[in-house]
Amino acid sequence: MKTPARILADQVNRIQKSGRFSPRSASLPTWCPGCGYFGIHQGLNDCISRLGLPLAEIVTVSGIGCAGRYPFFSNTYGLHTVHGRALPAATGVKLANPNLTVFAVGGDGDGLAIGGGHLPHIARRNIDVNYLLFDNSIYGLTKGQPSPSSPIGTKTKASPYGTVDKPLNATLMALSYGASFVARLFAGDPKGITEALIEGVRNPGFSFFHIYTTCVTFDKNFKTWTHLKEWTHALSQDYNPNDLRRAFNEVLNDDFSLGVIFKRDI
Amino acid sequence: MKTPARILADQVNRIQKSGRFSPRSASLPTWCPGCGYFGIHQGLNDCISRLGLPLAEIVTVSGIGCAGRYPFFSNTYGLHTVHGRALPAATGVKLANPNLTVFAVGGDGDGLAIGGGHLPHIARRNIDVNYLLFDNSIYGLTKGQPSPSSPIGTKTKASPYGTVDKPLNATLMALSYGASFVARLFAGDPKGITEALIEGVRNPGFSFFHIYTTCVTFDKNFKTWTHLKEWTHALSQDYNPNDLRRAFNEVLNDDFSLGVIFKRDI
Amino acid sequence: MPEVDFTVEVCGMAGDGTIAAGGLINEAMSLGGFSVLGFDSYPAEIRGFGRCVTNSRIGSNDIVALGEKTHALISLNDEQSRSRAPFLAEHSLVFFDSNPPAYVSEDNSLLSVLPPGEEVFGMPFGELAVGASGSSRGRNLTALGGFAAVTGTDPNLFRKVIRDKFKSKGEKVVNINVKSFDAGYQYALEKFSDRLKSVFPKIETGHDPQKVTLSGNQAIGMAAIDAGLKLYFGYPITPATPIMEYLAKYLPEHGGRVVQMEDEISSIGAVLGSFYAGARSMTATSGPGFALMTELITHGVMAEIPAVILDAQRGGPATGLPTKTEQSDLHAAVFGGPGDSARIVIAPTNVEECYHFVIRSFQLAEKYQTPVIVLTDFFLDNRVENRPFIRASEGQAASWNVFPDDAFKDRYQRYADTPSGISPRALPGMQGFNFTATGLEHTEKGSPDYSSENHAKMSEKRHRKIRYALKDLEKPAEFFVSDNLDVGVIGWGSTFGSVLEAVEKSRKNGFKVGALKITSLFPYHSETIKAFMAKSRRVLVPELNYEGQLANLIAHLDSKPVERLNFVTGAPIPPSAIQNRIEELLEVVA
Amino acid sequence: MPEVDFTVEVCGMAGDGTIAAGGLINEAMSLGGFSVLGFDSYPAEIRGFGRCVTNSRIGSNDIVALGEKTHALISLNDEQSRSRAPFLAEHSLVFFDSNPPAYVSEDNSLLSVLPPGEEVFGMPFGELAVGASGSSRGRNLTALGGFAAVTGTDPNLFRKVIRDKFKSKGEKVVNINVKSFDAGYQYALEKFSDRLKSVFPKIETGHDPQKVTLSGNQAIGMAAIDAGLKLYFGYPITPATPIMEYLAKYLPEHGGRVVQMEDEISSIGAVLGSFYAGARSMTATSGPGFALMTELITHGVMAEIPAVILDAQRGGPATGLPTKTEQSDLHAAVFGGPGDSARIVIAPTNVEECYHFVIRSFQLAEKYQTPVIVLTDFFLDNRVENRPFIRASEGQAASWNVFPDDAFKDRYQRYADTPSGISPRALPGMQGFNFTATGLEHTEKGSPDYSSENHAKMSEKRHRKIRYALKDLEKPAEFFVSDNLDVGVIGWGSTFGSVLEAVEKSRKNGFKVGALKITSLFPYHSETIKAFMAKSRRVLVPELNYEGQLANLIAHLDSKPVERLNFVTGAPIPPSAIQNRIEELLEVVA
Ligand SMILES: Cc1ncc(C[n+]2csc(CCOP(=O)(O)OP(=O)(O)O)c2C)c(N)n1
Ligand SMILES: Cc1ncc(C[n+]2csc(CCOP(=O)(O)OP(=O)(O)O)c2C)c(N)n1
Ligand code: SF4
Ligand code: SF4
Ligand SMILES: [Mg+2]
Ligand SMILES: [Mg+2]
Repeated sequence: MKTPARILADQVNRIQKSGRFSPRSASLPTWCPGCGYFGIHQGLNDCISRLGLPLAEIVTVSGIGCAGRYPFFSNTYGLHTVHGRALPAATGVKLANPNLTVFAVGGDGDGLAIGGGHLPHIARRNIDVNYLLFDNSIYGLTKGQPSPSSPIGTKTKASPYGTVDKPLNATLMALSYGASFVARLFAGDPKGITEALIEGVRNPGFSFFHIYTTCVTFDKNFKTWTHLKEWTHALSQDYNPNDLRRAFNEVLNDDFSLGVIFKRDI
Repeated sequence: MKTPARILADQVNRIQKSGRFSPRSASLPTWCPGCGYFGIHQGLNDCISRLGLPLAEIVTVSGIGCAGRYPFFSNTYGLHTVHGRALPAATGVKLANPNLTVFAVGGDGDGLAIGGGHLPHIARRNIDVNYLLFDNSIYGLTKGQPSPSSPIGTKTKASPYGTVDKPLNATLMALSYGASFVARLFAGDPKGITEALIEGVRNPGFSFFHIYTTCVTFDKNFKTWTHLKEWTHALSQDYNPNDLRRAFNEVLNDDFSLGVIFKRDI
Repeated sequence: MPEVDFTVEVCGMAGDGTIAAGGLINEAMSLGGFSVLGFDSYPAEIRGFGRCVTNSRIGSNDIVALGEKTHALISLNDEQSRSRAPFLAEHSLVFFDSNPPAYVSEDNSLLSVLPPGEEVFGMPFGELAVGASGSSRGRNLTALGGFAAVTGTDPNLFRKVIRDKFKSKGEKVVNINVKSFDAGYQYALEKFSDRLKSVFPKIETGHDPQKVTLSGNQAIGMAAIDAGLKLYFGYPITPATPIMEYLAKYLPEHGGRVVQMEDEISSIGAVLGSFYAGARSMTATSGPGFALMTELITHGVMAEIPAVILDAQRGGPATGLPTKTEQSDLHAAVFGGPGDSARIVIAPTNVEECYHFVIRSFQLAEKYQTPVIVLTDFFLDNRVENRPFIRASEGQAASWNVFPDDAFKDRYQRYADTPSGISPRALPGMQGFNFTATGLEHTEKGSPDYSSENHAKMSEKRHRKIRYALKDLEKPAEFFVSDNLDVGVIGWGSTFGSVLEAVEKSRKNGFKVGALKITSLFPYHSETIKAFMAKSRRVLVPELNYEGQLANLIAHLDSKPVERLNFVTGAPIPPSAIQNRIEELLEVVA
Repeated sequence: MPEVDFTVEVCGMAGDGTIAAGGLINEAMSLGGFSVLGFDSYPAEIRGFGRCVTNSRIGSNDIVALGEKTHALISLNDEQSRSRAPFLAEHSLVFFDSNPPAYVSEDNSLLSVLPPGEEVFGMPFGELAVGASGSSRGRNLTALGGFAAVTGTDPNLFRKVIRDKFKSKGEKVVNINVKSFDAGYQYALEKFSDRLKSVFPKIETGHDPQKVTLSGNQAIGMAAIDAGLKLYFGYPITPATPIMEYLAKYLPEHGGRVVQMEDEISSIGAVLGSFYAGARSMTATSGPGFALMTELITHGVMAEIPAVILDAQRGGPATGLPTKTEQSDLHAAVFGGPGDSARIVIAPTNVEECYHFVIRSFQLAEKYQTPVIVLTDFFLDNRVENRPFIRASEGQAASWNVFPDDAFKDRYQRYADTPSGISPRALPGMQGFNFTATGLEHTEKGSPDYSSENHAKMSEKRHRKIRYALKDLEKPAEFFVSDNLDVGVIGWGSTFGSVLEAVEKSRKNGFKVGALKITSLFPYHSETIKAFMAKSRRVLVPELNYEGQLANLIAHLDSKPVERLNFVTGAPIPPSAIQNRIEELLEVVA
């Protein structure tokens, strides 16, 4: 029988075999087997390995949520703060010791609902924090309620007749806040994540990574692996991420093009 | 001698003479003589008079700030809540009794800093609240600190060497949140405010009014009457507010065009 | 008929149907006429690794606390069930899957950790289910069949509750599930024919139709609906989420609406806005969310706007222990927030009170125009009781709003300083009563005024009002109280059941012990509490927190030092722990 | 030399230069060798309508409380000054503008409300200023000139402090201002030659160079700088804003930075982040902002991250009375937030303590790895004192960080359960000590763990640490304490000065009265407090709040009921009110 434990073991095995293992903590991620977060984990770990950053000089800051558990699955220093407050804490960490590389990670509830008031400000202050928004359009840890990015009609226990509110577009929001680096990515493409992260870490200011991902346990309809794979695609070859107006147009015209959407000229 | 009290009395006199007095409370606004808020007051009062709304069926909700004092200067029902929470309270009021016309008013600190996390959500829920953001780019009530919309280099007691953070653009933010009605206005043009308000009140959803205004006491450099008068101008004649992409372009290209920027087709 | 007091646990992984099996036991036993108190726990939050445990205590008399020792354990996953072994009573019955879906090594087997003397019953749960239904999903039901057979429970009780549970899914599903149960039942009858017991005698009176099996969360949701709730604003948080989910499902058909807000601050903001505009509304949260609400709660105090806030406590501080129970938000509920901001705080002690207190909270909020905080905790929210339960009539849930007299039109003083401190409150829409509610200090009329005289006067008015509210707040209830107690035990919230059971047992041992139940935590009935303390040679306050938060509140009422018994285990206090402490104190007294 | 105890008020509208004039009086008198305690208040927040009042109490002995009766009133605006008339002592000196810039009707004149017997001095403030400087802006200085002449103050004291004040604006400005002062001085010397007094004798010893005239806010800012503050995160709020403004000006030159955040939640979030990463940082706020911080404060408690939070209290609840003083956040400071979240709370009682306590708060936060809350209030923040004041040396402000031993590299337990409860703390960047700080309950290693044993153990560890901190927390200080007191008065915060003065005066009346100053509010030295209460036949706790928040905290320590004296006037408690209450209690005792 293919038990959950078996599936998970396979998954971990695969990651281990990839050979870039060091930034992973010894304890296994407690995410559900098949969760998109494993892909982000791999993408970020590979970024760290490839940049050769010393683990003791990295701080991974998070709020609360399945995504928020990330620091426990990483061998960097970690700061698992309260729900929604990863960005203020990350601001403090970075300003206190600018030598540290700071990653902030969190879910869409953490970052767009309770913590939604902080994003405009870290962006306008252009604090050199790399923020990975794990956007699965659901509240995973609290067992499946709609999030600010859930599409209209999302049915959950908390919305048995379907949601009625328009979803928020995190990429568009980050652009409108004047973020200096904005990328849109997909958990099913860890390589793409690694590439964009490497570029973003080098951006000497706030870098925002809007990562589409899936909650295999609580979302069987919308952001499924199947859908996301079908919907997402790379930005066109001639795309120029230095042009803010073009970035806005791209995001207004296409919800699923992936890559570095905007990068302020320095 | 032209004492502050005199200047104020003149100002009040002028408003009184305008003949549309009823929505004004008997007690004089305690704003500084010359404050831009008098113009907004006139604009909103005229809107109420012209729409013939019964004062007892209007609720004016605010947070804290000079702008937040608004409800005391109005004869409608008023709810003067805490700093930054006008929008959640207004949501409660409107859903509790949909017959009421609800205005939310507040400053740029109230709405973009401490309360900045609520704007995306009232917009996406499209609650039928009319929100007037009094954007003077300064914290008035607390005696002059920079606000999230202060331009780089703003010098105040709290920023004696000038601010370094990029200002936020509230109109752009409201658009990116999917607000169904967005107008940009100027306190020096109460007529324009009245016109836009009348249109916005009729919009059966969330309507956002980004109003440029001046703090004569704490901002002698940036959003002064002189500058605002010089900088602001009407949207071009052929402007079509039903086109979201055009709205974004307008706002990205011009910070000071006034009028209804966007209006979702119903 | 022998007295029954039997505790059964089901333990498995998430996905094993553990919670469902426990629920069916509760329902079946309730139908059989027994008293039941059930409680589920799920330690891990992230799925895929979760151990689920249900605990059902079944008795012929009233059950007020959770069972401490388990008399039967149904293991759906042996690796997980090992953790339950220490809680087994002597000679308990252990049911396990003799052919489990996942291989469990010898070292990790359940049997290897069982104390000697337990009676074990191995059954091929999965195979039996496959045989009955074609799928192993009914493993939990075959296990129940085994349990019913061995314990001598009337199988029709189970068949009925299984049918009820699956009714909505159609006859086919119902039959498959009953068949799975029967397969287990038959198997066990035959296989264990020489070891069958008769644990659950048929109770002659049978099922009391007024007995409803209900969790605290369900009772709270029902109460809100029966109170005519118009708006629920909330943000998901364990263990309060089920209230939102219950209301999301049932409130719309009663004309109300659930709005999931962006955070707890906006939730309480919207609740205040709705009450201001005249609609009953509420929010429920847990400690971390409650902390975020305190600024606006004090706004309700100052602007005199009603609000109902339920704090479903969990382990703290901070994010703490989200799925564990604790009574450690009392300090915050009574004292959190800036300024002299007295508000009303009440705490039910059982499921029935959850229902009645929530209804009352709307009325108190309306009459006293102030936030009312209802404190529950995970153990109370998530526990199931089957007590006779009468829903409130419309009259009993009627509005307690106090509206201004028409005579005051156009000269209305929103914050009129009356003898009770209650000022009639107008609602938007009422012509001629327009006013502005404010969190600034204000005159009777409502204008900001920071003068010394005014602040002194209005502070007095607000506190007078809260003191006055005492007359509408339930008095502490005395149990077994006589003029001279050797030990008086004071309990509150979910813990009171354990207090009561401990006191009863101590009395059976011949000791002069009494109990006081405090449900009104602020303001509180100091005279009654004082009198009880005075009557008791020793006063004991058992609580599920470290700091002794109720003890801190009332310690000054008597000159004797209060004895504290604090548990910070994340689990209900076992009655025996209280009983032991009582009897230790008695030795000292003696 | 006769004893001097003289109070002078300046009152005007915003824009009249009221606060500046009051400040010059404080400086001049300090230079003259007197003790000074000054306090400004500005009731209205919105400009253009604000009444400003400064109160300076000037004495030859130490001054610890504000003056109650005004001996001289300098009115820059008669309409505003009318409100000060009730506070005038008999035969006080009243200076007013005989030709005011705005017409004041007879009904609104100051003179019409003066009690009989006051000595009035009408001077054309504005005209004199125009004559001296060409502009009426120097009105406040001509008024000071009149005051100096009539009270017989050495004019050079004023000339010197005026010069110092305007020094940075160039010689021309300095001269114009000195001229305005002189114009008033000369005018009064001549005009009132028959009524000149000699209120302020020359003090032989003259000015003590160690005496610094400093406000609470300045002392706090200086302390933060002397402690090597690296980051200040804050959000404007009255009355805490001046701390941010002070640091914004001076911190950069010491290598630090002020970041105005988007709210109070992000401010405390960033403070925790910086301390986690090893930098001293702080935030200051008032009640409403403090309430918003409580969730994250308990995160500091749970994750054991240092933080320094200053709560500059104002009138509450909610937005309350932003420019009024109150001591009503004690409940929230000690008890706010979810869970058993004991933290350190300290409260200075005067300007000097503001300085030393803020420095100490960084050290306590570092050593005990927990948020430290410093409670001040508007009266303390904004009061000016001129006491001998020695800044802390670098050593005195040294880090109290406790780092792990290199031996623990690679097997580091961030939350090791040591006897003191203090676990050595690693900082990011230290190789081999990587850990994750979390607000979930966790093992010694830092992994989430909700088991009963672990939560019990770690709760005990955290509380043990806080109890242990007592040894580094200042003990309550006794004043005039003997074995048998008739009344023992307990004071805290800005109110303690009034307590001390009242006790001294009562003792002069021959009564056996003593005082206890509590500066460590949590944890507190219960044995010392208990002993003091035991020694006192009656215990009195005067506080600037309605609920008796300190009294609530300590009432259980003694079997006698605590007498409470609560003021909710938004203004400091007058010493005489405390003295009266003491003497009333004495009658009962006698
Ligand atoms: C103040 C507060 N409110 C609510 C919660 C409960 N809570 C924990 S995680 C979470 C949301 C999880 O969703 P998301 O942020 O999208 O993360 P995911 O689990 O999907 O990764 C919520 C509401 C909390 N811990 N604290
Ligand atoms: C929780 C909280 N934090 C801070 C304050 C102090 N405060 C009052 S108004 C205000 C900002 C005022 O600026 P703005 O919102 O732009 O309004 P304006 O005065 O310019 O109209 C602040 C910070 C408060 N009242 N409550
Ligand atoms: S619940 Fe969803 S988001 Fe959370 S770990 Fe499981 S699959 Fe991932
Ligand atoms: S301080 Fe500024 S914003 Fe406030 S009333 Fe005066 S001019 Fe207007
Ligand atoms: Mg999510
Ligand atoms: Mg402003």
